[in-house]
Amino acid sequence: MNSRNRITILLLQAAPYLLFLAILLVFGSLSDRFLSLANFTNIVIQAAPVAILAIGMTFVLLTAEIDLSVGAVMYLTGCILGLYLGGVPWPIGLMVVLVASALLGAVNGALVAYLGITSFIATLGTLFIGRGIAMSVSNTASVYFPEAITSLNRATVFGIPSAIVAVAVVFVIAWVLLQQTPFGRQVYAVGQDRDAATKAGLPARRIVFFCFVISGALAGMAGFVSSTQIGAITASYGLQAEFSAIAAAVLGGTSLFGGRGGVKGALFGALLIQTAANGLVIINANPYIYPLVTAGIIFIAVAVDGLRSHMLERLERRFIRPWEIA
Amino acid sequence: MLVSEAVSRRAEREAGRSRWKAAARFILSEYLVLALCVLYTLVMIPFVPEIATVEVWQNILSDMMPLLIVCLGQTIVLIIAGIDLSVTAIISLASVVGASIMTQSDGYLSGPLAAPAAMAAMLLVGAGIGLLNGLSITRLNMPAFMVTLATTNFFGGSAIWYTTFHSTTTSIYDLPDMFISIGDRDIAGIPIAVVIAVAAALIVHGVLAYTILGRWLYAVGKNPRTAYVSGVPVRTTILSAFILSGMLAALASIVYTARLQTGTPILGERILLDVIGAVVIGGTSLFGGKGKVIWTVFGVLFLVLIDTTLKLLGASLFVIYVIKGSVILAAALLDTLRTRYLGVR
Amino acid sequence: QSGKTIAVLFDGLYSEFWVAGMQIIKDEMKKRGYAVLEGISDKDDSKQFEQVRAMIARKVDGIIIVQTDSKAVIPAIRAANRANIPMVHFNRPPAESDAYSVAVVADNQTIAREAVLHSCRTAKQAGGKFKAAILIGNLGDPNAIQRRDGFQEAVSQFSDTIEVVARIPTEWNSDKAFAGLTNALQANPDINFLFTSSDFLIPQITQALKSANKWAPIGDPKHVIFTGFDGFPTAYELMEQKYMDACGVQNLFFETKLAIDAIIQMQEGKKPEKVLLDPGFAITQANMMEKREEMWGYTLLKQKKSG
Amino acid sequence: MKTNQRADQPLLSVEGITKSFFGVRVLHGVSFELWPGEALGLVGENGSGKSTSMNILGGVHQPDGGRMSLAGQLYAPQSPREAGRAGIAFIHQELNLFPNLSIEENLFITDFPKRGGVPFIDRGWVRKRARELLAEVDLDLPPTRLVGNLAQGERQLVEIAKALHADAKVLILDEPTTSLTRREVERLFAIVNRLKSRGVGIIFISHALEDVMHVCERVTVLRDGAVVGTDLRERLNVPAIISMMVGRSIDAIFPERSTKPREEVALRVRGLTQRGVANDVSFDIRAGEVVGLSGLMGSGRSELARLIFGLDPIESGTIEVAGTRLMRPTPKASMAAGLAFLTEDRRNEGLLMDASIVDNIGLTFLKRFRVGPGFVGGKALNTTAGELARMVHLSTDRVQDTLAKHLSGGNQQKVVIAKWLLRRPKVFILDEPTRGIDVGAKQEVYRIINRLVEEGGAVFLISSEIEEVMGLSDRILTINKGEITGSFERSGFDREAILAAAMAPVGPKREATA
Ligand SMILES: Nc1ncnc2c1ncn2[C@@H]1O[C@H](COP(=O)(O)OP(=O)(O)OP(=O)(O)O)[C@@H](O)[C@H]1O
Ligand SMILES: Nc1ncnc2c1ncn2[C@@H]1O[C@H](COP(=O)(O)OP(=O)(O)OP(=O)(O)O)[C@@H](O)[C@H]1O
Ligand SMILES: [Mg+2]
Ligand SMILES: [Mg+2]
Repeated sequence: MNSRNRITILLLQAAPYLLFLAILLVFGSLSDRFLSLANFTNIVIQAAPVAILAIGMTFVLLTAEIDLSVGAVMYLTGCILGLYLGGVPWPIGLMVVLVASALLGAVNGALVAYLGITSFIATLGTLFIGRGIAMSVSNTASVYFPEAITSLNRATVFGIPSAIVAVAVVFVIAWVLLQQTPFGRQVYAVGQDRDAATKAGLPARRIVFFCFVISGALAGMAGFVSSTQIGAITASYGLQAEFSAIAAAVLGGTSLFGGRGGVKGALFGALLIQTAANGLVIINANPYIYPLVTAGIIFIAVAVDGLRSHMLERLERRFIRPWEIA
Repeated sequence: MLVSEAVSRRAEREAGRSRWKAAARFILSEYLVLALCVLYTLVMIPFVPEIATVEVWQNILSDMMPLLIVCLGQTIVLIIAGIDLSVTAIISLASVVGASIMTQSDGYLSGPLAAPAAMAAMLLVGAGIGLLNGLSITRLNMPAFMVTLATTNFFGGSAIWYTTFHSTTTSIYDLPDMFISIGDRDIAGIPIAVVIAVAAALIVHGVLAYTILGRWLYAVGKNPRTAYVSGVPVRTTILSAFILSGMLAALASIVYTARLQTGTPILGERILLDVIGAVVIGGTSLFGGKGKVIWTVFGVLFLVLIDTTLKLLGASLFVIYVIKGSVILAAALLDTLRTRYLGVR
Repeated sequence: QSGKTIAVLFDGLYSEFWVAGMQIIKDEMKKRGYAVLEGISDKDDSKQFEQVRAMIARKVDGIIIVQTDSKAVIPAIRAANRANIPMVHFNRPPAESDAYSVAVVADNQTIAREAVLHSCRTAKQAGGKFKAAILIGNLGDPNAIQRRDGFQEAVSQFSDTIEVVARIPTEWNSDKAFAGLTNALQANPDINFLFTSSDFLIPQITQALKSANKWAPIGDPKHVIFTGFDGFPTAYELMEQKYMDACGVQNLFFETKLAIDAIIQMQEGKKPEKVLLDPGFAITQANMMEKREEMWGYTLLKQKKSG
Repeated sequence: MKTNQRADQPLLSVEGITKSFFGVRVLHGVSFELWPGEALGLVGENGSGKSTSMNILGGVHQPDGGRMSLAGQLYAPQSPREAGRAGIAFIHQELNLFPNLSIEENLFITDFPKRGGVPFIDRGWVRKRARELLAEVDLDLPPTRLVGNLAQGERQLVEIAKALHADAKVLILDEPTTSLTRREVERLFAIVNRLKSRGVGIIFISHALEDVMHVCERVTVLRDGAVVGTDLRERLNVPAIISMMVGRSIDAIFPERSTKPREEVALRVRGLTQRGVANDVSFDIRAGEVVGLSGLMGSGRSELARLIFGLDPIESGTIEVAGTRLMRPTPKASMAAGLAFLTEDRRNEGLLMDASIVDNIGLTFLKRFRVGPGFVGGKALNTTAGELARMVHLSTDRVQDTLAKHLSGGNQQKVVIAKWLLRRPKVFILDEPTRGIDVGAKQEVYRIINRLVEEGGAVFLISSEIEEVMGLSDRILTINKGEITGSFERSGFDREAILAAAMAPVGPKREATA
């Protein structure tokens, strides 16, 4: 591999980050408030719920399944938290939310992995049922969270805002789980080829099941973090959250067909989308162009990724005559 | 060869022994969703007796039509293992573009040509966005999900913005009668919308079942590598699928717009999950290579039927959500049980 | 009257306003011996049209409707006319047409203008320059547009005092509102004048202002002059605690009464005016005590407190 | 090896296993025994039920009837996982690796070693053990390489390494040598012998009967889903096995051709170069000629074929088919000019596994059945596909409703051949055309090749079986590292010379030695 090639590969690998940088520079040149530490902190805090959601979704996508019910899980567990756990200390509230959402994820997992229902349909069904139950317990009215929970938004750990701590913890655990444990590697195997994985002796069903449990639990976590931020939820809470989560995950390079991607990408995708939205507000852009600009940025990011992986594939192919490439 | 003869003879014998079973299988495989529709209707009669009236079935039929047209396009795209999230934006943008051309208050065109020209423009919008989707996927190596997510946000946003230049409110009204008649007139007793949808369904069925393009679509969906090595123009095939999907969405937009007599930029914003849901419930696979028009027809019927009964029930939103979710799950469960125990499909 | 049915078709239950409106209508109708059928269209005019047809097929005796689009509802009105079923629009008027229906409307633009004007005067009295932000609703929703325009009218009369530095689209989505306002406060830490197009965003506004360390009652130098709209219970609480300066109130009870009366009149063959106006009002720190009885949020709050 | 010194009970016994798919019975009571430390050869025609029997042993399918016992215990695995736990290791005919994972991850995917108590993978140990296993199968690759970047043969070696790690009681090898060249095959035999001496029982499935005779103490012959006989190697010979398999004897394996190559050139390749893949490759194939390409694993044979067919881009050089130059080769353009290409990767590039036989066959030439604008004449297609299926002796005639994935491996290969025959190619590039097919079928393929050539077609034959190349070709080219290193006329065919040419140094090494 000669040095020119190596530089090309490095550049290509860094392409998404370069694009990110370009976006920062454009917004930065339009508003001097944009490029500040405080604003970046803001971006990460705001991206936190979607990032957590996307990390959970990544597990499901890696097994070539999909989870449309995450928004409903957020809404339902949010209602439980706001309506029934107003008085308890927040760590207990969080535990209950996590357990409840993991159970909801387990329902999805059981429907998909053990009963063999296509995940799109299964989670579409649970989406409706989940939202329906949430509406009925809240009577479709707003659910307000007590000060104990909303004040968490302003809490910090060693000076780091709580939402960032939450994302960081979730990210590290998820990354270690996927990259450093047998379960994680088996998730990739199952996602690549379910039949082959079964033949190889992997408990494919159980693995898929647990991915849904993880997605459910992280949906609850995301809901908790966003509850601390927005203070109250209404009947539209979490609507279409599944699309934001899938978008962030896929933007970060995870394939809808399984076996490819990772949580780093999910985090990156969520941050990129949030950065664009943040930049537009900061430069006080015309509200009508918001969706146009964000969509444009997503499009460019995906296009760059597509071209990049195409070229990387070509450059990194093994050759029979390696000395000619060197 | 000995083996083949023996095997096929045995197969014949077994087939003969259980002809009734084969018949049951046949019905269950292709017409399960239809059977479920019948079953569901029967179950619902005590709760909403109106379901047994002609008027309600006319409503069901007319409600099905535009949704069916969009779903036809989605079926094609799912067959090639793609997905088209942009259909909703196409419906919205085509609606306001068409309306802005033909509206009698300050439209671009007037006179008898306004409506046909507007409809052509609407189809063009669909084809154009489909082309953009297709090119991005084939030339830029982008995943269909992301491409169409980006285009749906972009063109959905554009539709809202576009409207502000043509109307002081949020929609465009005063469409010519010729256009509106698509929504409320009949040809020989059959509503025009039904004629359009049935024609579209027949054409798409024809393409999928009897043409070279149809076979290419399935082949690309099953395995694009093999298709490419076998000389199939994979890129053109993918491109065609997205253009067709775009144009069918635009055609649906014509029907929706005519029915509401208004071009609105949020038309169709909410139907995405219904569209994909109906197609997948019908039996088309999200992983490509599998799908049929008739399945989609049944899937759409199933969803519209549920929706209609729930509307007639007039129950509160959460009851409706829970029932709808449960019915979808129950149908899916039946589907897998029969796959498991009868070994069909 | 018994044995009669009425359909209540809303386009969504996205805020307390609609939830309360739906509840008040249902309670009132039941009190008068009607059975109530519900339908929520989820901002899909096409679906709502289908709902209207389904209700016609069920032969209801009247339809109270909240459409999303003023023009797209006209075919539904025509269908109701053909079936001879009275139709009343609740809170959102349809566009002009030959079809007959009655609309109960609040004067959004005026109410918003009046409320914001009060806040503008407060600002002017306080002296100095003010940086304003507005949380705009869904750009496809006429009420959101009217409220924005009312705000615009008011502040433009005070252009020497007030400069609008942030227009935040929320799409009626609380996450977006929270993020948008936080970002705006980031870009313009000196924002000290705020209008929200709906009170349902109050929790997010509270959160964002607290984070920016700008949540302070009237009189505190950090106070942000805050104008609400709708007249939610939470809005009343904030008025009482002196965090909110003014709020545009739609008179929900009055609107409900107008709507139901209109339906009954139409059933009796009368033809009420096509538009019945709820003038609404702006509740301000100045007139709070005398006006609060008309504020639905206050009434609900009182009910909740009493049990 | 003390194979005659038997233990007192068989390691594995299989009694009267039956199995049907969709109402069609494919196994009619298969019975055999496997003793510790022996290798049992399992042979039979394509579709005779070898893989199905093994899939039942390996827990992939459950039998409809019959019983199995493993080391005296009743054995009825419900899943491959259970089978694996019971001590059965299985190398499937269709390789079962995950291209998105590295070699080492593939090796340990079912039982990653964990680091003392904590649930994390002990990467250091994994790396070390992976190196050992790869060394054992003589595969010199870094364990971190993605399996997706490996050649077929290399993948097969990874599978073998994986099975070695499993430390099983019974090792099932379902056609493990199809992508291996002689050297690796010898290596595999050494491994098998070592395992036997450790008391492992081995079931060895192959269509290379000489190999079976070489490593197996006993041979079981399957026909039509039933065992027709089991006997000791000493009492058998290859022709006897063949006649048991097919019910008749097969004589000359390479049928004679009645025609000689013609004058006109069917395929002319000049100066074909692609950096890193091929260097200045030039040769001609005349109409009516078979040219074989011989080389070691990874020598670039398949790569060369792909370049010619337009599957990979070329930097310079020209390709002419029957006198017309291919300007920008793509599969479509090449096919239009008269080329056909049977790829070695049947599963991913050769077949639509989820499509029917007809759909697979028709795919290459749908235009031929065009009726009206863009429509396909389904009837004509079905008829023609049926004829082709018979021509290649496919085991089933239900071509419309049998999916490719439900065919046995060899029959799948026949479908791929049939789909290219549909185009009546002028030049047919065959990459490992007889991989995984039985002797009878092989002879059938040879006949097909001959017929094609006799009708004026040209064949470019790539095969790892040197006998096959020598038996069929008019001329043999050797290749190493993407360069042609030798050319032999039929009269001068010599095994040793060809092998030597295939190993001739090229590239910088050659310059260094020169
Ligand atoms: N999953 C399946 N569904 C339906 N039929 C199957 C399935 N698996 C195998 N068969 C059928 O069972 C028969 C036996 O196939 P099997 O794969 O066992 O043959 P084989 O002896 O391994 O042949 P080969 O030498 O070609 O690999 C074939 O006729 C095949 O079509
Ligand atoms: N130095 C190498 N040694 C072994 N394999 C290599 C080497 N370089 C590349 N390869 C791999 O081998 C393949 C190229 O070998 P190719 O398949 O063309 O050779 P072949 O002689 O046809 O081998 P096979 O026996 O696998 O068909 C490529 O897929 C490549 O990944
Ligand atoms: Mg086999
Ligand atoms: Mg090869």
